Amino acid sequence: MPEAVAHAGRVPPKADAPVREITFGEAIREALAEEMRRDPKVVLLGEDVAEAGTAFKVLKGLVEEFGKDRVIDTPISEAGFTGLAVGAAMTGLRPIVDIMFGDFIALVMDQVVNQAAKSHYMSGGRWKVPMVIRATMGATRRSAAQHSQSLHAWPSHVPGLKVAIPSTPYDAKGLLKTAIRDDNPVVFFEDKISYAKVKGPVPEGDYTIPFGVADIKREGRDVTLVATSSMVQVALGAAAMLEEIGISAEVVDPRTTWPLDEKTLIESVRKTSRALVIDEGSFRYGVTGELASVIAEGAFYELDGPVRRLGARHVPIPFSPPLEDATVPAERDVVDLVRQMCNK
Amino acid sequence: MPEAVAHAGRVPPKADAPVREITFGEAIREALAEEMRRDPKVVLLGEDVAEAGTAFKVLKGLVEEFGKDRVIDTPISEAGFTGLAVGAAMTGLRPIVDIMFGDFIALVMDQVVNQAAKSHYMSGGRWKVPMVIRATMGATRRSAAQHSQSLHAWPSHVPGLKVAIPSTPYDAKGLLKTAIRDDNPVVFFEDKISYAKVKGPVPEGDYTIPFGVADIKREGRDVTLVATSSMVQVALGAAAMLEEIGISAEVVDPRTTWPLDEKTLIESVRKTSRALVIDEGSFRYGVTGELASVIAEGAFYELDGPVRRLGARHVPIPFSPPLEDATVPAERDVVDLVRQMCNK
Amino acid sequence: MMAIRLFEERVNDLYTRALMPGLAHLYIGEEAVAVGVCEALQPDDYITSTHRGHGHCLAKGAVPHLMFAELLGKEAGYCKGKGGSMHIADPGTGNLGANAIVGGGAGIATGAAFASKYQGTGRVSVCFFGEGALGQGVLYEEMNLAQLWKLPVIYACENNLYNEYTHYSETTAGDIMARPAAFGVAAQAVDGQDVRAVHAAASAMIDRARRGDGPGFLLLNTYRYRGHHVGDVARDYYRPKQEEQRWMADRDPIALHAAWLLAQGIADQAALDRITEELTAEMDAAVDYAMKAPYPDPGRVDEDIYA
Amino acid sequence: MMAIRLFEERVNDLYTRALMPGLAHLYIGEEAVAVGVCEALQPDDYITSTHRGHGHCLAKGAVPHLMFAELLGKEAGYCKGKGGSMHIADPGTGNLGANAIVGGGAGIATGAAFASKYQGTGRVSVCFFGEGALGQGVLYEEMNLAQLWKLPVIYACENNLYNEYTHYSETTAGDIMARPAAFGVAAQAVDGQDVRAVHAAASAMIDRARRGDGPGFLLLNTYRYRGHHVGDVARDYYRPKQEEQRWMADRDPIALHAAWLLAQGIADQAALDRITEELTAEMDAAVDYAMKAPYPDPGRVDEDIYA
Ligand SMILES: Cc1ncc(C[n+]2csc(CCOP(=O)(O)OP(=O)(O)O)c2C)c(N)n1
Ligand SMILES: Cc1ncc(C[n+]2csc(CCOP(=O)(O)OP(=O)(O)O)c2C)c(N)n1
Ligand SMILES: [Mg+2]
Ligand SMILES: [Mg+2]
Repeated sequence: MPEAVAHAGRVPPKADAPVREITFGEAIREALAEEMRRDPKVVLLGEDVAEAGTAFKVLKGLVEEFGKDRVIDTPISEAGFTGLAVGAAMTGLRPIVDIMFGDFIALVMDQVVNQAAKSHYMSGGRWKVPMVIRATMGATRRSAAQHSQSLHAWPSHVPGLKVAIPSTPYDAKGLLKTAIRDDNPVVFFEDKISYAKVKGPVPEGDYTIPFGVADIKREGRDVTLVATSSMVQVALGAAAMLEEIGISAEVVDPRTTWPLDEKTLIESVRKTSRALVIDEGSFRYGVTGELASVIAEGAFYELDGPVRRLGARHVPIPFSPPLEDATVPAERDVVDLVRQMCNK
Repeated sequence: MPEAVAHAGRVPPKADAPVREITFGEAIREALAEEMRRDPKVVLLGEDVAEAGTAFKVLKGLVEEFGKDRVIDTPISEAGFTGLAVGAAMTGLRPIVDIMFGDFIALVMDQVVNQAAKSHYMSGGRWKVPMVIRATMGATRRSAAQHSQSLHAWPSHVPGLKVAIPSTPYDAKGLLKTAIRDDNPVVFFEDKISYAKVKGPVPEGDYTIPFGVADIKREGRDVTLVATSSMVQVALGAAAMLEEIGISAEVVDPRTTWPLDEKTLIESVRKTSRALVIDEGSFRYGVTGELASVIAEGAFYELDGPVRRLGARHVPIPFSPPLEDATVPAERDVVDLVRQMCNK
Repeated sequence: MMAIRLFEERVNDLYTRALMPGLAHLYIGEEAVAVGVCEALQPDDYITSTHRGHGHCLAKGAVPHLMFAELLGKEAGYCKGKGGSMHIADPGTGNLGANAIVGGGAGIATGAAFASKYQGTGRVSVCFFGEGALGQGVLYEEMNLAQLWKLPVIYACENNLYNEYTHYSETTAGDIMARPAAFGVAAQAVDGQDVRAVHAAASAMIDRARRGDGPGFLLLNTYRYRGHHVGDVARDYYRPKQEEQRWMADRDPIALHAAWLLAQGIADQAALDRITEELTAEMDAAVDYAMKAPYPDPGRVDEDIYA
Repeated sequence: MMAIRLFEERVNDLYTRALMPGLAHLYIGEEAVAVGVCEALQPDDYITSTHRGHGHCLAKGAVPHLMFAELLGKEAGYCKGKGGSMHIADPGTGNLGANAIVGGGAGIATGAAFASKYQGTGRVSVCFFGEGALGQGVLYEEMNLAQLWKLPVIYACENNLYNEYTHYSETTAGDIMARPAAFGVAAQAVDGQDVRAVHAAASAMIDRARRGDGPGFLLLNTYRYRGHHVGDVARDYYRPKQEEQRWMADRDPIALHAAWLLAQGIADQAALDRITEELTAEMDAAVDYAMKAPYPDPGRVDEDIYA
């Protein structure tokens, strides 16, 4: 488990509001609070979201400001309240549902995939479903196999959904605002470890980050590390270590898996000629396969070697610390693999 | 919609039992009947599986032979009866559940992914869950967005599950028997169109096909078409058309997405130097991404050009025939893309 | 009711003549349910419908020519041909959508009621579903939420005795009426073949919901005359012909209502015949319109994925 | 009961001293439920348990040193360290597994009852769950199946008043007892702090189920003394301290049972003290064993994925 607080993110120069260092969790809360102030149609539904402020305390304070009519404790009925949110979204609200552990999206796939994602298309564009499904992701909390999954590959596979997967406080705030204002169902994944452990500069007040725009978190020449969510910190850490042995790594964060900014990914790899894709989801048939394929196809003639991938080991996440630590890619794994890719 | 019956599949020479031509649906039924005769622990659960023999009539006759205690009509409770099957599997039975339309696996992901897939691992290997989840897949039946999805990428992403996706009657029978005898949860996808429209040679009596062994459905020199399920027929049709213009296509069917026979895929592409992956699932973050990545990595230095992919268009499946026909890869699409890949 | 009957007969005809793609689930025999309930609703109230949805959609105000166009996959249809029979949806008539997932409307209808209460619009929503949907756990999750939050939603359970090819007694333990009651939801059973009885019960429940007194559950006992879908013709193995004949002879909602109208002197036979004639002409024209309407251009496939 | 109490106190201690990874949900205060029910079961009967599962596992026969080893992620644990606190499972004691998905045991327990009936083994299974699981629709799907097929399964609902940090009255409409009844499932409410009452009610229902008369539902009214999990220490915002104190002072299952034993002359204080002493020694030894036990080799991570 990462002990130190990672300092992550840059604010683009154009931002003119005062900038503070806040945590990933605070950035989420701030985005929610600002959007709720801005638009009375925004409501929050989930288990223990009100006084408790969720199991992760991320929503602390919202019920005090917005009241129990807008920050609503639900029964433990993930499918029930998510389905309810679909109907509420169709009829004028902008509901945000809180899926406490991302593992529980398995309980709402029917509502999200068969209902929310398809209503607009099936109605020939006549109904809209502007809702956000916030779900956590990420392991290394010793929470074992049913509370540690990163299942963002599933909704990314489904036409009609958008999927955001921020890695820094700055991105979290800007992307969450975009998600809330989007007229489509958006699944928004938040890494649990990042809530308290990742800190970074975030402007006060309003700004949004468009979906489908990757962010180059670090520029480099020799290899492109395409990383998502928690793995961006890992990639940045590895990049610093690689620097010391003379390998200059570029770190690119797609920020949304759908829409996907193929262009930025491909251009980076055209420049560096090597690519490693790192994602915390289970390794097989997940996010790394899509991103690696997009790159391998788009930068084929510039590639010096095959696009490589790192994901969570293809096992259910074990409880025991030494076992769990062997499942999620760490800086060391990235460094070793990149050295091999660069013959260094 | 394919009008003609496709004749598909070869029987390996070693088979010594009499061989008949039967349909894909008949092969499924035969596998179930033989396994139920062989092992009284095998029971079938699902909606309208008994007298009605399922919506697709695939199970017709089973209840007459095995009785209502073993061929069991359930309420419309996909999560309920799938969850029940998990417990029954742990305590001595080999249940097979029938998910009428593959779209409904969205309703059972929690039971399959959070329970069935993880029980063995979480218990340190002490409990086993020998069950089969049979689900249909495939579009082009004018069934619209909630009855046409091919969601096999989801379980393929999940450690602890095995996933079979047969394309011919021969494979269907042999793989289903393997699935039923496997001590792990297996998700088994059956293409609805193939039930009646794909016919092929199948030996009478017992044989099994091991998981994780790809089958070369057609040998060729210039390009490898990696195809799954319904797309194998499309690939074979395209290969015949390509032959006429002097392109020799090899068609490789992985048969199971997990375990995956990486070796056969990679070796084929090392030989042909070009690869196109074709799968009926939605294009993005699906099966094609994984297979293409495996090939691009394993055959990188032999590839003449990027590995290409064809999947269902990234849209909810529309009802209207001309629209639906534009969503699923057809022979023409394969031929056009391969010609481009071969500069012919 | 007559409009729905005539509509469905034409659907059957189109399908049998291989002019209609896909499948269709006919509502013939159940007309009094949709009509009795929807007549008790305001135009801007909401409904969610099912795979057997034509009757609900028409009763809520859909026009036949746009429905036929949708059923035939034409650009002019309610959903530009993208939805088809199982997905008719129309904001103009408060139709949140037919739904091909059994129980799929439960969340949506409950959510529309939530939005109505939150926004103070006074709208009620009705969730139509077959008794087969009693097997879907999400229905209980929704009833619990609706009762906790006193949402203006009516759960309209159409018990036509069969879940596809299985009698509901083989799939439904206990007493149906006790299920909503267990969640505190007010429940009433009604003869679903008696349109006036349905209307009276629905009106009372809808008024109550609109007043803020919470959700209701209507158990509407009815029967489908035809197969589960248009292709289900040999039905003997799951239900006796006599059962079908008995319902058609003794419990036909249209015949019962016509008899009542005549007995009360509200209409004479000539008036009824005239209505039938007019509706027949309307339906034939609607079919004609839909048959002639063009298919969408294949390029449209990529539109409407995202708003 | 005392064994569970002492076990849980040690869990709390290990956690507070940062010696235990992850989280733990303590069963302190609810001991009579697990003990009363499990004492009515045969060794080869089945249970499914929950995130708050230590009590169920111990009551069904698990031994403390292997449990502590599992809680600490050690190779010697029941699940080789792969499961942890929320996933203790043990075929040897009929424990189908604790489960970190609320309601996650419902299908499994019902399925074990199905297999028991199918194979004629006569085994009963008990599905333990918190009242929060009443929010999960799958529970109703399972009760419906169990009653339809007369399966020998008991749904044991532990109502400790809170779903995490939310009072159950905010999440549960209607009357809990009416829910199983709606599916035809025999239901009984019991004082969950009175181990003899729990045992009597459970015995009757288990016998009935074993005879083939179908499933049962026990509502066990109880209270957790501690936080939702070991880290939940500042609880004032969701429940008053006095409430906790009242339950501990007046309704402690161990104190009540001890008083009864003394009053009946079945045991004297010295005997009770001796038991406590012995159990304390056993628990301390078990912790000691587990603390000294080695972690699994990281290479083991890839084992046990497939059978
Ligand atoms: C979740 C789900 N499971 C199964 C089906 C397949 N199916 C379609 S209609 C039907 C029967 C529905 O019965 P009921 O709810 O009584 O409606 P009816 O057809 O009688 O109007 C089934 C099982 C489905 N569409 N959705
Ligand atoms: C499906 C699911 N949703 C949410 C959670 C998170 N969660 C864990 S315990 C809990 C509360 C459970 O309350 P209850 O069932 O009453 O059990 P108790 O903790 O009171 O014993 C919640 C919401 C979960 N584990 N599973
Ligand atoms: Mg019905
Ligand atoms: Mg509780």
